[in-house]
Amino acid sequence: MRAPGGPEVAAGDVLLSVENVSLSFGGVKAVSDVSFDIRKGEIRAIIGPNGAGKTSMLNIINGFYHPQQGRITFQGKTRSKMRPHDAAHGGIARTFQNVALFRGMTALDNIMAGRTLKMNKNLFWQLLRYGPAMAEEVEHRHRVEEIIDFLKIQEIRRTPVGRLPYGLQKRVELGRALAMEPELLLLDEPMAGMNMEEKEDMSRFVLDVNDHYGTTIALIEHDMGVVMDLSDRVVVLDHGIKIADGTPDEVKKNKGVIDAYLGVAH
Amino acid sequence: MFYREAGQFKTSYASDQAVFPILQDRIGVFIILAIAFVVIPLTGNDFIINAVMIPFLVFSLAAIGLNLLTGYTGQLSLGTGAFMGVGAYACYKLTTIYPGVNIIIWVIASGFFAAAVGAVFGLPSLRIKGFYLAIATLAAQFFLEWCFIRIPWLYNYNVSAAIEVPQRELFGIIVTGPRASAETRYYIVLSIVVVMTWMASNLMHGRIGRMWMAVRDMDIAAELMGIRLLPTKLLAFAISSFYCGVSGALMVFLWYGGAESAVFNINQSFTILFMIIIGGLGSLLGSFLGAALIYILPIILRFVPPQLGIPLHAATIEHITFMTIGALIVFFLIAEPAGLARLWQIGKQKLRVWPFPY
Amino acid sequence: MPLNASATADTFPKLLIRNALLYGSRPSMRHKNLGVWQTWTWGQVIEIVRAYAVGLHRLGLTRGETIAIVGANRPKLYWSVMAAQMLGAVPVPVYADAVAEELSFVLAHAEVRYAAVEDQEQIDKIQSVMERLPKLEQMVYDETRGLRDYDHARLRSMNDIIEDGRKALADPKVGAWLDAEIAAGKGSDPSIILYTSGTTGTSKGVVLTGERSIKAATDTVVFDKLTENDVALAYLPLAWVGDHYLNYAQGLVSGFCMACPESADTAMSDLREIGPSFYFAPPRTLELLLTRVMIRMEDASPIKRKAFHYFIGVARRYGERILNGQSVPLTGRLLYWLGNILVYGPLKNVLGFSRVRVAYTAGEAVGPDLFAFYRSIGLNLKQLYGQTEAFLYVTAQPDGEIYSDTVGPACPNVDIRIADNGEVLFKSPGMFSGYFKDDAKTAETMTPDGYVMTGDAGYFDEKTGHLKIIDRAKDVGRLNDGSLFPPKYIENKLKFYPNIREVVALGDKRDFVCVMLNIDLTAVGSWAERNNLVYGSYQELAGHSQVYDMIEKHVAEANRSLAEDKVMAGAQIKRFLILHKELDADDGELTRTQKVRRGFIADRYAPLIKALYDGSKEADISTEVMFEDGRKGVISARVKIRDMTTVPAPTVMGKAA
Amino acid sequence: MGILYNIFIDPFVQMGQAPDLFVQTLWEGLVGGMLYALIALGFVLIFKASGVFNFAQGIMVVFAALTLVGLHTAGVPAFLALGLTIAVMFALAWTIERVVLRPLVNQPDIILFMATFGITYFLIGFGEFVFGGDPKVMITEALYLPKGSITYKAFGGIVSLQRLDIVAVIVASIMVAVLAVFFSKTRIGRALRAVADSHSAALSVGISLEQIWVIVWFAAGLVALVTGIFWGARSDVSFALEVIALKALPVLILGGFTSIPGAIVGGLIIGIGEKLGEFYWGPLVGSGTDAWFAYVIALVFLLFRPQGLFGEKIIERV
Repeated sequence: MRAPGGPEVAAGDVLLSVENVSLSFGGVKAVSDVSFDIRKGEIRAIIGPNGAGKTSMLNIINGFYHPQQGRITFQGKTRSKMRPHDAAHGGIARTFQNVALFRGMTALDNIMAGRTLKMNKNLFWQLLRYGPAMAEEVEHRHRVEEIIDFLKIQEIRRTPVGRLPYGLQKRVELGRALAMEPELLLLDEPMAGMNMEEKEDMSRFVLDVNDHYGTTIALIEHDMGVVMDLSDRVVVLDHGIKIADGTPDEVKKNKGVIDAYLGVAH
Repeated sequence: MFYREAGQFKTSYASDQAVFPILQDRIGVFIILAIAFVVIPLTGNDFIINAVMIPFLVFSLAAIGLNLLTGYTGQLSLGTGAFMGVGAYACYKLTTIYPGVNIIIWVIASGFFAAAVGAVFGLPSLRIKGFYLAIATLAAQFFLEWCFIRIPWLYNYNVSAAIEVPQRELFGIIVTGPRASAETRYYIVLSIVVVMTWMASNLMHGRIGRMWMAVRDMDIAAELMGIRLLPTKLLAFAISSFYCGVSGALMVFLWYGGAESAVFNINQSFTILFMIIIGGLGSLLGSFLGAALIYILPIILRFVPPQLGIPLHAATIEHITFMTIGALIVFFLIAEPAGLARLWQIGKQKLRVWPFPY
Repeated sequence: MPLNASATADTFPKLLIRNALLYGSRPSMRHKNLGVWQTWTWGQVIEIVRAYAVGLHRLGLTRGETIAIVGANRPKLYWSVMAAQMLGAVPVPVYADAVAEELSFVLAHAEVRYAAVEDQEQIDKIQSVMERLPKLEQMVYDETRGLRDYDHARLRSMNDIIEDGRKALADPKVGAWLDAEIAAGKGSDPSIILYTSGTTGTSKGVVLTGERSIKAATDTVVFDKLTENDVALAYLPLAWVGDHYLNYAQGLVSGFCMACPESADTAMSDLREIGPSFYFAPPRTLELLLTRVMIRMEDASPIKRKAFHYFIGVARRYGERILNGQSVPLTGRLLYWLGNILVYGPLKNVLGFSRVRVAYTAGEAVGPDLFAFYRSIGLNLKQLYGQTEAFLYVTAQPDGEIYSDTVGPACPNVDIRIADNGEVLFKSPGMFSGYFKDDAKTAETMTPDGYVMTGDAGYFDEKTGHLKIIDRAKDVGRLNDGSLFPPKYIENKLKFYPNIREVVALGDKRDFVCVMLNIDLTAVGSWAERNNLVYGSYQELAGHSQVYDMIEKHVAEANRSLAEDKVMAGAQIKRFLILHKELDADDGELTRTQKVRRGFIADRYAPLIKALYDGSKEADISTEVMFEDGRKGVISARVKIRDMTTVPAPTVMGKAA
Repeated sequence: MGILYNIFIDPFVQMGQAPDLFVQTLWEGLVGGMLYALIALGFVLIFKASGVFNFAQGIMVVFAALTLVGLHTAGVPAFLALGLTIAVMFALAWTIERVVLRPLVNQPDIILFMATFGITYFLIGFGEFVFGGDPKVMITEALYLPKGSITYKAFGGIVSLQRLDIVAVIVASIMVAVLAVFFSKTRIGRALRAVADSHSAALSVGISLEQIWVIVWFAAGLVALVTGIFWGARSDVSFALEVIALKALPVLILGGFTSIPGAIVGGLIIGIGEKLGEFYWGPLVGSGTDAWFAYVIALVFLLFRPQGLFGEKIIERV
């Protein structure tokens, strides 16, 4: 399960921290001077109204956006910016707000693709698809099947993901992220656009992932009920600024949060 | 209808991950190979072998090459003709410099030259995609074509500015040059195409194939999963060009017997591209089907109307071919963007669930 | 000859040893798990089961004790059964979908100290009723998922138990001890307790012994020529006698391979993949399948659809006769051959029936059309009759003697007697040894001379010599003239018509038989559309005279078929009416399992029943109904009544045979 | 050292020594560039309004010219032929919208791009099928286009300008101006701009998407016709022009896909650059460099500024 090279981080210790991070696009501030941390083993929620900079925050964490200021410390290593490849190698996996599956591939191949970093047999063996390459393929298929079993998507194994209903696509995407055996799993609105039953299923899976694999999870979610039930700690952003950070109960009572977020619409 | 899958179950991942997991498919492939290796050489006349089968196989190989890049990795290239040319000229230079070495080795080796050139021209793919990249590959096309004309060293300073394939023997059998028999050349081309198709299929069913398709389908997600985009795309360019290069070498050495630079012009690039659009992007089978349709269509146009008593000018046939291919491209993009391969798949699926419609 | 060997093996563990010797490298069990069919040979199974048994013993399980088995069809649960039996303990399988209530009843009644369960879901269920199960000490589970944070003081994983046993077996003394334990097992010891599902009263624990079970299974294995080359899909509930008999007992006796599906959802595609050679499905499953076939065919292109129906027609004409080995004209054979290539073969392939050699259905009456359909496309579908107390088999149809309305002659070595009240009694090699902890009930069910009372009424058909089951014995009544009145038999006859949805037959202690029925709104509705019949509601359609005409034809046909049978001729329908509303569980007219509640209906529709018997041509009725939104309302209607002419019982009996 | 001198010093020395030749080359490049710019303009028109990268634009140039010449050869008076050709270009726009674009609406850009390959091939086949494949001569006289050249004595030598080229430059400039006005001042023009931003915005202006597509393709057809006339007058009218027409693609990369000024500037840079390059540097590598010069320039551009000179930087989102 452990990413190669990363120092051992014990449960409860800080796994990742962002300090004074700012990001802007052509003068528009997406994130300003935000600091918070994620502890190993917890489920951490990032909430906030639309345009609060939540997705930008995830993008900074896994290196898709490079902040102009601030530092990111992951597994004890401090960087001014993450690079996608380092993030992936270090064990950060994610899912996307608008499902970003490989639409032309089957559910199985999508999840297998999640194993790419763990596979290393060279071109020669790949061309022959024999010996070590096949052994590697089989070994990883086994791991992937465990995930398929875990997420209960046996029936759709061979279905091209483009043909799946939305809820199942989200599940396959979670599977693809799990296939990376992440230390830190970023979930960008895992329950967006789902009905009540699907949300319950997904919540169950999120908790199970946390429980079964011990994966640290950071998630963005709109549904306050879900957030309060699932997460151990919540950080609240508004217009790119952190306005609260604490347990769900603390956050719920925070006046700034009530004004900025809970008071509006929800 | 012919598929009887009840009772065909898999007890290991190795058999479940097989390229042809269904028994009937394996039988089908075996029959096709038997026809290609036994029936056609025994029954086919010189015309069938020389003017139909060899070109078909050569084009199929080039189409596979382009399909690896465009269909599987999503990088549109208009430089296929030039990459084929690199293979052809490389093979020519190699065999004239080292005439003693087995020509088959040089055909394969020429692929490496094409791969290297392809990788260089694939560099812009780091920053650009879609039609921007297509235009960048045009640079490869025109620059390389210019090289074929302006660097006389490449064609050994022949006055004709063309390459003439010398005679080469393999185990005492003449395999290239005007005296090589059609059957011999056919067997060589067929064997190379079969082996390289098998390898391409292996590649597509494994880690590299999944990486390529991931880049094609959603490059951002692929990148965030730790797939490095540049090496992945460059590998696709290199391997694709390798296939195109070998195909170009085969084209000149085992089909044409000689060629000038115009063979590898922009139209050749388009022809191959059309083969994979009509055959099916992202399908090896489609590469063959597309090559068959695009190459054989003009042959049919040339031979069928006179049979029906409609005499057509050679020029007119060419014009009609152009129109038909253009119309077919539009038709397939509208009706079945995944091409003939998808039609085949639909047909196969129908047979598998027969008598049910789905 | 392997079957001789089973004569000496009088317990399942001994059979397992025999199989490991005879078929050591042949597959014993497959399980679609993690995407592929994991396979274990008999040799591997016995190694695992031995280790498991030792492990269980080290946990404290000993001879004579009971152990609950809770979950879906999975190899580890079957091995739990085997391992328990090896120790002389008695497995008590429980339905996986049993609610906590039923579960606690069975577990408490069976006094289990141990439970082998599938997963977290079952553990949760058991733990929710833990206070009612003071005896339960330990649970062993198959699937680890979600159990990380559970208190593991009373939970062990099966893998750990097996591993533990394996380590212990490294000591040869332990192996010898286990061999002695197996040898000590007697055929007359209880081998399993199967709880009846409890449709009639509370569930009872049917105790079966190894020797009898094996004898019965040996008989049917010979009867259907099952061998170690056969394959069966184990998808029926583990706790049902059907699964325990057809798959477990027959599998151990014949050495065939049991394949467990990946999940209940994928059973259909797993069936297709594994392509079993022995297959069982209840009529409801077969009907569902046929409906699905027909619906899917409706979406096919017109040419294909026409060809399909044409060839199904050909099959209906010739298929059964070909299957039964009767003479068929050459054109018929050719057409059937063509149809087999174009339709039947592919159809069976898609359904997963291609390799089925023997298929059974049982449990309830099967419609003749339904039955004929499967047989006509070449599926050797047969009927059997049995019950838990008999260890399933009482009768079964032999190849070549298949009728949709009989359940076949008595199985080998089974003795059947019809009691004076029409109840079927039997004595069989596999019959149970008694109800667990309930000698009174056992005595109630047995005749003094050792026959088991089935509770079903039936008679032997004169033409075929096969048993016909007509109804539950307690439901069978008599008309005033003394003729037999089996309400369900009559109702089923009518319900086989797709146009008729529900039927209530009346006649007990009356002069003649009347029926009240519901038309099937979908079937009759589409018929009405085709015939340009305008209707606004069920009530309107039900009252339409053309609909009455159509139903009258069905009733007349049913009467003709009743008249063919001397025993039933008196129960022909004299009058019928179509109810103005659909019988509905929400209104209390049906049970939640869609069974008619006679008493309630008799009260509710008393005016109609009165009219049926006083000769009125129509009657008024108003009933209270519950609408979907929960409001209550009243529907009133004037319902027409039709008279029927009855057919005299035929004098020449042999004609139809 | 000799090589470096030949590359970095000698060409400039030559320029200084013979400024008349330099100016002459510059002018040739300017005219060529103007024509590249016109083809690119056709691309931009269509791309702006429909997001379709019309690979067939170059072929439309040839097709328009071929139709004009073909009709005239068949005996139609020149200006009637011109009118008919305009009608043909309209019919073409309408047909393409009907047969190709409408069924492919909402498909990925790359699919539409490839569909224009199909159009390209069809038009080549169709044009040659109807008018024959042999090269033809543009009917310059019948259209009253001037002939001959004006020669100036300047820069210590002689600079000679073709009258036709002067007219071409003037007409091209007028056309660009008209299009610019059309886009910024007219209702349809604004609608066309709106459609580039969002399709629903265009609908709110009251013009259907289909109409807009027909209009832009027709406009691109007109641009193609004008280009075809002048280019045809400079060389033959045949599908060999196709390769030249492809040069508009690098022009677009320089100028950006959506910018009219970009197309003009890009065209001029490419036109002048390839002429100067061929004249002063070409001999070093064996001449014929104008075959690839434009593409290599574009390639370099793609690596460092993929959005072109006037394009906007794209921020990727997930």
